[in-house]
Amino acid sequence: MPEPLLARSALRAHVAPEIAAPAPGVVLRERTDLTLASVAAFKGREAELADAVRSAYGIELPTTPTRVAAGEVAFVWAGPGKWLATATGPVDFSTLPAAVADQSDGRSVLSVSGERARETLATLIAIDLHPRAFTSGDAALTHAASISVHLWQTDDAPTYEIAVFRSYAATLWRWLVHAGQSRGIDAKL
Amino acid sequence: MRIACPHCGLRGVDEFAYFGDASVTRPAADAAETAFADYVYLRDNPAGAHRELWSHALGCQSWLVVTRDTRSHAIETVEAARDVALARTSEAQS
Amino acid sequence: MSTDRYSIFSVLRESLRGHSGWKPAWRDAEPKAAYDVVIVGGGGHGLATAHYLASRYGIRNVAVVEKGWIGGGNVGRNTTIVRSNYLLPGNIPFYEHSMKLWEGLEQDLNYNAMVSQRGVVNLFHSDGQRDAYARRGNAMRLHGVDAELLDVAELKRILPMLDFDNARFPIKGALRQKRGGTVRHDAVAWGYARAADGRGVDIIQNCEVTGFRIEDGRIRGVETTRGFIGAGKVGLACAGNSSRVAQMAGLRLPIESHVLQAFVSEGIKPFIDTVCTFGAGHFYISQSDKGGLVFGGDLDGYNSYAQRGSLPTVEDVCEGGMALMPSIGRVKMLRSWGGIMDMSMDGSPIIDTTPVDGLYLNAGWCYGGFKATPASGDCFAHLIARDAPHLVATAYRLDRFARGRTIDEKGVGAQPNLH
Amino acid sequence: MSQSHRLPQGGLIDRAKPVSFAFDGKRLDGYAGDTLASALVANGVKLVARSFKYHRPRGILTAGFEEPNALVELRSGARREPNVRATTAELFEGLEARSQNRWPSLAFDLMAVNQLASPAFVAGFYYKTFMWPAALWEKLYEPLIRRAAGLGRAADAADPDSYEKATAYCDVLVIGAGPAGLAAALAAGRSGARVILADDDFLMGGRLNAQRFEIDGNSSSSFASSIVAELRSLPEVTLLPRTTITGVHDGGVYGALERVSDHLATPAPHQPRQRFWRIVAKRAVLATGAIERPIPFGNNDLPGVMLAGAVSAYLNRFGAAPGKRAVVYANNDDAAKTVGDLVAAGCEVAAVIDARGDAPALHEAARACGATLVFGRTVARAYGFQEVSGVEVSGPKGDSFNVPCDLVAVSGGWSPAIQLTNHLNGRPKWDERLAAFLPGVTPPGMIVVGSANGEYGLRDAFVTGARAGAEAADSCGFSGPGFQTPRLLPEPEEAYGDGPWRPTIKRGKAFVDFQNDVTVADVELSAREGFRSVEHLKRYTTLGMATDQGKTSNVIGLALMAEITGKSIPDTGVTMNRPPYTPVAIGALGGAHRHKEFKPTRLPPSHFWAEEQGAVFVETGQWMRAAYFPRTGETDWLQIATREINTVRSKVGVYDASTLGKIDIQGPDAATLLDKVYVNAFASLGVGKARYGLMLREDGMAMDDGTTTRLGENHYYMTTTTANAAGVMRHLEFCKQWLWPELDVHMTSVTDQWAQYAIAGPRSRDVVAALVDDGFDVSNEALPYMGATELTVCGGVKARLFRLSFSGELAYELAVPARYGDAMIRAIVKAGEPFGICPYGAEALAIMRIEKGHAAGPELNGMTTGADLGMGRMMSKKKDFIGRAMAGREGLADSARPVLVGFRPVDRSARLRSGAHFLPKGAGNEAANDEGYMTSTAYSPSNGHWIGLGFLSRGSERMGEIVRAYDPVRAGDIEVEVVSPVFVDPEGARLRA
Repeated sequence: MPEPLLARSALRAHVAPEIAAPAPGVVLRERTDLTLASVAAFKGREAELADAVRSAYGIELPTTPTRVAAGEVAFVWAGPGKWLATATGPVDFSTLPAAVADQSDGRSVLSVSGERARETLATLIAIDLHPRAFTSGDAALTHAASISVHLWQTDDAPTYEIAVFRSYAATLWRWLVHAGQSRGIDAKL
Repeated sequence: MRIACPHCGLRGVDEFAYFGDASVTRPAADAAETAFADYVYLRDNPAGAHRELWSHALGCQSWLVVTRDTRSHAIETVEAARDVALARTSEAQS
Repeated sequence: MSTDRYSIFSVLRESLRGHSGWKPAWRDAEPKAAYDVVIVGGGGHGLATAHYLASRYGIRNVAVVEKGWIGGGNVGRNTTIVRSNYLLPGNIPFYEHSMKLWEGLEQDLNYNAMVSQRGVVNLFHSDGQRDAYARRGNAMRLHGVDAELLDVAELKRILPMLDFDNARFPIKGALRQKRGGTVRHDAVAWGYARAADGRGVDIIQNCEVTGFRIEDGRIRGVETTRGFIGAGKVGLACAGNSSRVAQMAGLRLPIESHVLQAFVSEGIKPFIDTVCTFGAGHFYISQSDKGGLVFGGDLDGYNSYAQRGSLPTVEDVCEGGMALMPSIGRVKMLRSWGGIMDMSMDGSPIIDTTPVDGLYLNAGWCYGGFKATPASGDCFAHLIARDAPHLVATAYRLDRFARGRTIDEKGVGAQPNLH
Repeated sequence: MSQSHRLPQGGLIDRAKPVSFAFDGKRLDGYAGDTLASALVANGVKLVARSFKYHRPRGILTAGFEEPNALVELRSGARREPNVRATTAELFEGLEARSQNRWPSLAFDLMAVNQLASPAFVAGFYYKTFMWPAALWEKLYEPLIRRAAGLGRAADAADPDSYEKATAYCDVLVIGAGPAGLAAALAAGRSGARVILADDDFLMGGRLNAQRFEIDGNSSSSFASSIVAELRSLPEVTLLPRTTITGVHDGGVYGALERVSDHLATPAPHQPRQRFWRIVAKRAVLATGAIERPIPFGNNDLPGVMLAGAVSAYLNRFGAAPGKRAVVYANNDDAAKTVGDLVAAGCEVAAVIDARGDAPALHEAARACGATLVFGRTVARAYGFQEVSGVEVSGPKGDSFNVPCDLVAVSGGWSPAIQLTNHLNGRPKWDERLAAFLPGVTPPGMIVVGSANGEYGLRDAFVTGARAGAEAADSCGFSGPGFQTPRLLPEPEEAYGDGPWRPTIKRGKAFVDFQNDVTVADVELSAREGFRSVEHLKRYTTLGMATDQGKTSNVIGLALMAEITGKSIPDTGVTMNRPPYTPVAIGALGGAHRHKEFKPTRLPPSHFWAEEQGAVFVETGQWMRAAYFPRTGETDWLQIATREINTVRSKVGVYDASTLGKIDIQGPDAATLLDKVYVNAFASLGVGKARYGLMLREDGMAMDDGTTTRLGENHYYMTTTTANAAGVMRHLEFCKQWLWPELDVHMTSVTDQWAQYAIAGPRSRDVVAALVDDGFDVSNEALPYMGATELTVCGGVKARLFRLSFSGELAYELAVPARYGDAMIRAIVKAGEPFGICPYGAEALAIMRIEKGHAAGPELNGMTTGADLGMGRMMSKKKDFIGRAMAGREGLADSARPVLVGFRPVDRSARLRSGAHFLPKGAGNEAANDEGYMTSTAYSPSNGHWIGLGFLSRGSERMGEIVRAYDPVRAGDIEVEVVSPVFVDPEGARLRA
């Protein structure tokens, strides 16, 4: 019988350098505790899905680019009729009446926070993150330089979480570290 | 140029991939070969209002029908391609 | 007394009398009532067509009508590269014909267009790309065109400023055509205009075509902002405006008009002595005789008649430039411009008759029109004069799309912004 | 003497902070707050450059970014920057500047012999000569021209500094921080709107710093600094000094270059040298001011000839006197300020020459300082060796007299800086009264104010700026108290001038475009030769094409041409401007991602493990893939790949196939969609089965291929090639959203979700069996070739197991969630040890697929049809699919098309090369005999010789025929035999074992 398989992040220090900053302007971390799933409503069954999500998680499915959270579960809008379901810890979304695909391994999620987080992200992400334009609970599908990202804001620190295709995670980490270096980045795996 | 994705809002043109003329329609399966050739190759290519297909490739993956002036790049409307296509289908059926 | 012939002697003679004897390079002609042939479009191709009609095919009663000033379109808005390093049999003979005409152009025109055969180098970064360039180079050699594969050592000698050591896409070699190079673009338009004018061709500026007079399926002339001009034959050489002009004659073309930007830096001392293309980074570069680095990249990618490009493309091109030769970081971009490219659906041009008798079409040049100028003019003149395609342009038929005889060098299909 | 021309007091420099610098190796001193130019002025340095063509001595003409003459090389080595305008370069300790385009030295430039030949070197002379003999062009003439051309030199090595790009949003972008811009920014800023104020100078205030106005009883510069201080206190206002708006782009996007560190010797740690901004603004206020024009006269390029406004700026802002005895030559009253400034600074004003007949304000100023007043006359020429020592003034009757001086302050009127209004093709309009172009159609959302709009008065600047700022904010939904125009002393109104454009007496060259050495005579020649439209004029003479882009010269050139041809200026043409407004470093536009970070690097799940194994990697698009895994003592890649293949074919190997595109397809119409995109049928595929599929483009050419597995009734799992993963996904969405919107189906990319390993070889089943959890049967019966199942491995990890083979051996693809990918590959290798497993890389895989005749990238090159690939019979006749109709066209159905076949060398020891063309045996090396080309070649360990795949005309009918593989670019020409493209196990017994 082979040994059990260990789960591992897509990041290692030699491709995703760690940097300590005493009074960091921006903090970069990986969220490794998330369960993720793509959820898409079938034709004519949108209400059924909304009901199921409401009854299972107490969440009203968002129809605009926002993230609605309740407890450990959140649904992030991911395009018309599509969501990224997230949960802290293991949650089985596959029972929802929808097209569901596990993405827990398909995406790495990076968390960027701190008072200079906006400024750092502005060097990579071209959408307006000013609090008048984008605030806690908002979400966007966009890109960081040429890398597709799905990002949402979780608090007013501000904290942003950025979901990126796993194979790109190391590059995005490096680019964030590079951009954050003049702004006092603290990056730890 | 910035395109107002009906789902995501105004975004820079670098988030979108261009496909071309949205006024041509794929012929029915039984159409003549020449009808397909016209569909694939012939274009009005106007200087002025142009209905065209874009994909919000670095965004929500929606295909869009953008009406844009090719002289000024001013965008008049942006519609979800699926909505336009569904309207086209129901029109054809009615 | 005025001076007609250009030479070092005439320049010296004129310098002794304050250059007072030079004549206009071409007459600013008034339209006559009718011509044997009217060429629509006073760009490089239209002027070259007029020149060859008069010089090679004996038709001198020719007018070139231009809506603005001659040479104001793509012939004056390109990166001046000439080459015949094509892959497909439909293209190679044509572009090689063009190359040969470039090689004798100055003597033919008595005008120094600074044809500079400094070589064109296409870099490759993988075994697959090397093999694709080998296929191309071999195809060229089969057509009698020069081509060679260079290894890294040879490249380092020619292009020492490339990033050989620290590149994302390591440079593994290149295909070179030594006879390729650059030509001073504006001079091409002026040289052809002067030579055509000298043979009696009327060059009519500020004369926009507003319609065609077609009777019984035959062309009778063109309506213009300066009145009707009768014509036995009419040739369209309108580049980015081909679709608009052809539409006046009821034709719908396999063409989209797209903007292609190009850039020039401030003048610097000699830096790069060849033309270099970096496909992996969507970037190409050469240096002009005035010292400016002339460079460009991909199309902006959407239909446009605006003669201006978008910022992301500018950034992409410069990013590619920095990836290729990081020592240009502190050299400054001076000017940008956008040309309207008549992008055909297979990336190759059309030189053909049309369903209207006496109306001929020269279009679909994509971003390759400049290098084609002499051959395009010669082949179009041949077609108009003889009603038969020139031997090197037999593949450029309008019906090739319907027949499945497309000439798709890049293999991207009916997607003009990818050619 | 140090700083011989520094005034004893005054200016906005910091006299407490001396700064030392070097020009052409000579050590000089200045102060913090100086530009290089002002420090040179303060040191009495007048000769700073040589001109482009004639190598004439040149000095400093302006005090700003429009400078055509005073270009220098800054810094050295890898940081060497050519063509830096001394007038905008901030002085820093240790600055090194060198003059350009001279040899051996600036004062003694041998290239100035060009002036002797200058009668021949007129505009366009090179078009008329150097034609004979043709061969000498590249060898002799052109190298000479090239060496002479260009001013500075590029750096020696890769730029060591970094650059950054950033995006910013605002309600109101104010461009220019002179009086109009400050008023606009404050009016908008006080409303609470998000405001960005950008100015190219390091000190905001524009002419408030360069001139001496009294505002609210204080100096204008202190008024400016008080406004800047208030702006800085407003939370939604961002000040960007040292920032030039370089371009206006569609959609309210403005490019901007911020010179973050150029005022330092080297950037601070982690700071970029420059930052390129994309500013997205709802509204913009253009307050870029106006640019003063010279007046053409003989030798008007002599050092010591300076624009009047620049003279004022050096005196007032920098406390430096450009001369001690000045002549002021003007056609407008604005120059009266310069007269006053000169007098206030203690300089002598030798003469005030007014080209007009009657101009009270200027006359008043002259009278006040006791200068000689001359009006209705013009300066015919300046004279002096390497710097001006006097001017010759001529009258209408040809009479003339000389005035000795060491400074000529010239004002030929003003050109509003409207360049940015042209960037979206808005044509400017000519204003006769102001003799200037004014904004015509402006870019959407832009308002032009102050001098940039021809409103030259200071009060007008404040009033129009404040109004525009308030309006712009208001249109974004913000209102505030606005900005009240302060108390100002009155000033002259006639701040514009017209001509004279043509000097009356032609002695000495009269320059229009200083940097490109374009003279009045060149414009006349251009007219004579028919180059009369502004576009022809520019291109023929190069007027306005230099690094200053004609900011001081374009209008003069146009006015001259109009006068020569007897046309109006609007009929002669309009000078249009395109981005960038001022030259921008290519490095800044390129941004942060350079060298290895030029593009993202995608790492597959086994990457770190492969690194530990010492794998050699190869770039495949953005992916890094292991090419092969060397073992101790192995050096040659072919030896390694051969060993890997032999292991696979005899035992078992493992390969990371995760880079293939993977798409999860669900929904009631999943099968329908697949039937539309693939040439073959998928609706009929059984659950738990996989099938190879070929996709065409609508034009009938092959687009992509891969295997698709039916996981459930309404659930498929598609794989695509690595290269086309994103393209196929977009294509499927296109079909779903646009072509067949009625379909109920969803696609999701799961490429990165699954680590997918190919386990191939006769012992692969043993390895797989050792990994799957108890209760799962992987026998041939339970999981036959092209079967698929979901199971768990290694104690409960969910997995998908496919019985697929690219290598041609008995093989599986095992997919586990990517987080287990690293552990999985280790577990596979461990489980395979007893069976002799080895990892294999992309090279071995590529060879094995050639041995099996599988088409890949080189065959799916976008120019081949299904039939060309030997898959004609796969194309369903029973259904419509994308590409079906066009694939039937005559050209695609032509039986003479080259089709995919195999090749082997007649001499079995010979090497094959991809890219060779096929010629019939005995036929000549001519295009007419070209019958196809080799696409893929490899040394086949299984066959013991080289093999190849390629497309050969009617190839499938020519088995056994000998043709030539002609490869002149690599000196290759060998005979090959046409064979089946399947070189290993043609019956497929092994993969079904």
